[in-house]
Amino acid sequence: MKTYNHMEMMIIAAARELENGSTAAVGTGAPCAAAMLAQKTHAPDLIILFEAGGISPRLVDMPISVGDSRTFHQASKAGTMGDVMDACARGTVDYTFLGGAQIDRYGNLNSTMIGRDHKKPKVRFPGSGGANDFASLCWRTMVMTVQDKRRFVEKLDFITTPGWLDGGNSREQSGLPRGTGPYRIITHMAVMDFEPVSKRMRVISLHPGYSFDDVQEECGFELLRSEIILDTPKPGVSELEILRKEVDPRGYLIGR
Amino acid sequence: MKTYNHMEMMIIAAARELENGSTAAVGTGAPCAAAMLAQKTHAPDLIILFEAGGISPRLVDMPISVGDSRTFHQASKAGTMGDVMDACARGTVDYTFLGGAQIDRYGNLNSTMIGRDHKKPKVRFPGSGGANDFASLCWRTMVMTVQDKRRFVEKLDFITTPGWLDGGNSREQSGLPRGTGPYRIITHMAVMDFEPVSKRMRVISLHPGYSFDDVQEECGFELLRSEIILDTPKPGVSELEILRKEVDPRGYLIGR
Amino acid sequence: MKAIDQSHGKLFMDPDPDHARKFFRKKNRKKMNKVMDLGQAIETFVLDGEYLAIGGFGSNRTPIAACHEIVRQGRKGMGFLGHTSTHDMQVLSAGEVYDRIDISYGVGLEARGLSRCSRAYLESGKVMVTEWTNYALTARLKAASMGIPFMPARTMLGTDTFKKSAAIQAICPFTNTTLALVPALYPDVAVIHVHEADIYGNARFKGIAVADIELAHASKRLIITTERLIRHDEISRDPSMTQIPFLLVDAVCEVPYGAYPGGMPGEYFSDEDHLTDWLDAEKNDETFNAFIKKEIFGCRNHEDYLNLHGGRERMAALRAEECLLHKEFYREDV
Amino acid sequence: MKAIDQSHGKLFMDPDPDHARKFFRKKNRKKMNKVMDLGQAIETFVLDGEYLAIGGFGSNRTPIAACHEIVRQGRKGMGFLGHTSTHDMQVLSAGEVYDRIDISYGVGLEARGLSRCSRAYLESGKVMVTEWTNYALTARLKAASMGIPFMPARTMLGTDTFKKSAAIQAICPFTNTTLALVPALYPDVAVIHVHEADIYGNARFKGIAVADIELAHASKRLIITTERLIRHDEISRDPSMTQIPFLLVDAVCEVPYGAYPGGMPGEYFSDEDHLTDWLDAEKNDETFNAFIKKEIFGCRNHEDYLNLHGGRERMAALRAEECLLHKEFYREDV
Repeated sequence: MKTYNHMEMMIIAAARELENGSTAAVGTGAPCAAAMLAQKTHAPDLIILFEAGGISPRLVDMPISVGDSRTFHQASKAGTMGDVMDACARGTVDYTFLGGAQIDRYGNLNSTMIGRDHKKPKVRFPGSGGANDFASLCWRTMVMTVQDKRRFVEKLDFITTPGWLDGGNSREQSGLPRGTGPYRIITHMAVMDFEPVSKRMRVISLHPGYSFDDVQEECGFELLRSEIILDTPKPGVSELEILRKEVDPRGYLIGR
Repeated sequence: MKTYNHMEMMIIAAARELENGSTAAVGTGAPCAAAMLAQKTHAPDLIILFEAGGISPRLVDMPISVGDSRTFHQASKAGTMGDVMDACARGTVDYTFLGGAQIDRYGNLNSTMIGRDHKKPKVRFPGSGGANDFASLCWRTMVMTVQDKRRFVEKLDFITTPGWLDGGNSREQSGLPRGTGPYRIITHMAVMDFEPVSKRMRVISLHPGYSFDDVQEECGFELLRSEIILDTPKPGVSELEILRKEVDPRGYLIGR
Repeated sequence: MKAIDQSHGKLFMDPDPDHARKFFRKKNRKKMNKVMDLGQAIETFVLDGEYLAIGGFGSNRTPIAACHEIVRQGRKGMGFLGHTSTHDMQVLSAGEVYDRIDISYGVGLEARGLSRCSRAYLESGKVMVTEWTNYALTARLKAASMGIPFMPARTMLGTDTFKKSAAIQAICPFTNTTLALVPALYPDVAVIHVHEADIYGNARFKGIAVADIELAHASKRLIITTERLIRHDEISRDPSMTQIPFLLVDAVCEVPYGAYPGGMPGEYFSDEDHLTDWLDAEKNDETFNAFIKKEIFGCRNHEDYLNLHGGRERMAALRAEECLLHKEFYREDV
Repeated sequence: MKAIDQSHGKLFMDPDPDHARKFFRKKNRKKMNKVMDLGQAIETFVLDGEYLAIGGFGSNRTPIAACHEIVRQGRKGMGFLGHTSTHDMQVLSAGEVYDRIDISYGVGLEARGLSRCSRAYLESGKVMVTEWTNYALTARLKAASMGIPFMPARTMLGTDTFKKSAAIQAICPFTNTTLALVPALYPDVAVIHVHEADIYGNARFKGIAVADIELAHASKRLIITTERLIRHDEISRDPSMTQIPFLLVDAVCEVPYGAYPGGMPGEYFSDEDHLTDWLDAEKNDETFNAFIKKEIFGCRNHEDYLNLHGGRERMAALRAEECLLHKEFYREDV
């Protein structure tokens, strides 16, 4: 029996991707938890930015808004949205973490609407917020989402946020800053990256207890396989302890 | 015998042009003295801006730099150069006061160089600073300068700062904001404006003791005459007293 | 500059800086006493059919008291700037105050969930929607604040967000970079909530500024709601602290707890229980109508609303919540 | 975007944001101790042939100590940003540090008169000069700080200043407004003087900011000289006060009176007598050579220079001059 749940696995797998000393633009929820966990484990010098203006805060508690007081608690600077977005545009932000209602094989995201008619959508979601900006301007975009075929779809109803667009070199041709793009997709089952030429999503690591077929089953498009598919190391005792006791002690996300 | 000098006449004539409750972007020296005098006489609610960032200071002493502490002493905001220039660009600044080494019939100014070859000028001056910006973006540009035919020239060696450019509607055609342009030229002899169609400089008021011919004598191009040329009221006792005792008590400008 | 790709979203506001300049030339910039009652400020400066922007970010330093007053006075047919608009949008949607929106983020209350009311309103077809991103909207306000007709940006490219925006793609003549040009946005009126302001409108706040400084400069009219009035000499003693100078401001309204049930940095935390009540009430139309009737129309003003939710005692608890989080503000040894 | 009119000035620096991004991606952004001696900072980060920018405005909050050190170390062949550069330009001209300049205002010392040395240097033909205005240079830095290749502006149009700049005229695709597009400027290195900084480089200053915040963000490398080091917890206690965050900073040098003989708001006024000595010494080449030899090369560091000019006693007098001007900072009853 597993001693951790889906959300815990996802947050821990995501945290591991963040290099020490790098910069990461994050939102609330799971991405923020991953950044906090990284800081408290292997990446104490991870620099966190929040889009509303918080620059390098000390995160003692999980923010409920990307602009609440916790996002600039003991920060280096409580600045402006422009300050943070400009930092991304200048090329000084390494990572961003996003979510979305739908994702396609090229890592494009939809957080705007479900339906055909933009004037009268079937379901309206919040929209881009800063997601499109972060995915356009930060070097590496990471996405955290539950592996679910209703989310991993053949075709998005609306491309809110750019991934590799139509694959190949279409992203670079669009004018988006050179060298940027989706880097990792982290679900509760696997970690995916993108095949370098076609830019199609491919599985590079499977979490304990899941096979490639399990992942493909919960994906609405055909996934590629990396030449070597790794086994994601299972959550460590100390990772779990820190996540549960220090990052999300009230269980907002991990539900304990 | 005159009981005031050239500089005093000029500053007093200039001060009178500033409306109460209006905004004025000024530099150091005579323009600043004029603004201070206006504030202390008929325009207590004149709002002064300095290009380095000072917004609405209380001027207790003459600044020696448009960025020294006096330019934001008890100000409403000690901001940025961008703040002040943006205010001009948005159309919120009524007046600016400029000087220059040379001026032509259309109120264009040269403060960059004397000579033909920009690569190796005969005399190099400071350049635009904020002058071009102010004259481009504020509604009404005023110039204070000594009436001297070496300054009032047929052709500038270099157009640093736009007046009415080539006259007529050339300024508007250049793309400069609509409705802006030179408004008054104030010398120690006269006040000039610009004929509305040709945009040529014309005398509208003569200071005590000077005739139109005196002014024309010290002007390198042909001046127009206003239909009615007024007599500039001579400096009032209280204007002089405030100027001497409160605006420039050390005689930096008025040399007393 | 030739457009190489055009979007299909509606451009609601004129980006021409010469038209805006005409307005700003005439705007009263006098250093005069601008203190007035919030009701009077909304009545005078927030007009049916015009374009409204609300400061702050989500539920943080957001002038919710002003949003209630706008709904209470029955404003209709407005344009609205949904620049990460959460609870404020929920309130304004409840009043159906706007019928067109420039949106980057709306509908949601971030980690709290989605507002069924805002969502249904946007799904109803009653609202014209133009899409943007947070940065694009900041850049649009920045362009207006700088008196230029557009700002170049490297965002939105390649996406449907671009297609449903009113941006234009063009090629940089210096570098051949493909750019999204976003048009200047001059809102007719904005409301910004701050910690401190003097009677002339010189205002300052603590914590993140979001896009409020750009917004203050871009807006044709500006209402400041403030936790407290301070003496002008407090401002002039240290003018480096002033974020919004009086020249931009039309009205100053003292509204303690003016961001409630949102939070105010260093002052009080958001009332998460009451925000949950809002989300819960929306689940049923009838419940929600009764809720709005009680919460907005049943209150004469913000003080009534605060009293409805525990008054001084509840506010003290929210102050404690905020200040305990920031205990390092008060103790050096942590 | 098609250029409708091209200027003839030389563009010294590459405005391509993708090239700058490559640099910034690799730049060390760690929150580490960056305190070092000024000599070491100049040696490490100010390199022959590169492009230099100096913060402050004229003689106000300008890192003159750093300018002396640059001359003392014999830097040559640099590009220089003459963005209202007065006494700093005078010092750098004396050392013939630069051979190309983007200039809006130079040569002069504002109301004090003109520097014969700076003037002769620009008249000598040894220096390539591209013209701009104060706002155009601010806008160029702002474009760089925003990672976009240019900023639109409504200035310089119709003048020789435009012709001798490296701007481009173009038509706005939204409004048909004619605009001057000014290219982004990423200086290789900048030095900014502040009141307070922590060891990581988080910095804050009082009074006007001029274009220093844009400059700090636009520059590839940044040296902070500070009147005094403060503890990091002073910064983190009120992060709203931070103007320059540590991410941008490469070196932090504690240099008391680092702006002398210029002034520092709230700290000390400029030494007008000594600035007059500079202007007087320039009147004769021989005198000036001897003057520079004594004032710059004869001093090992800024402390030597301060001691040459009355040391602690003189500084106390300049402090008094500044503080008496600002007596309202200390007395409420005025």
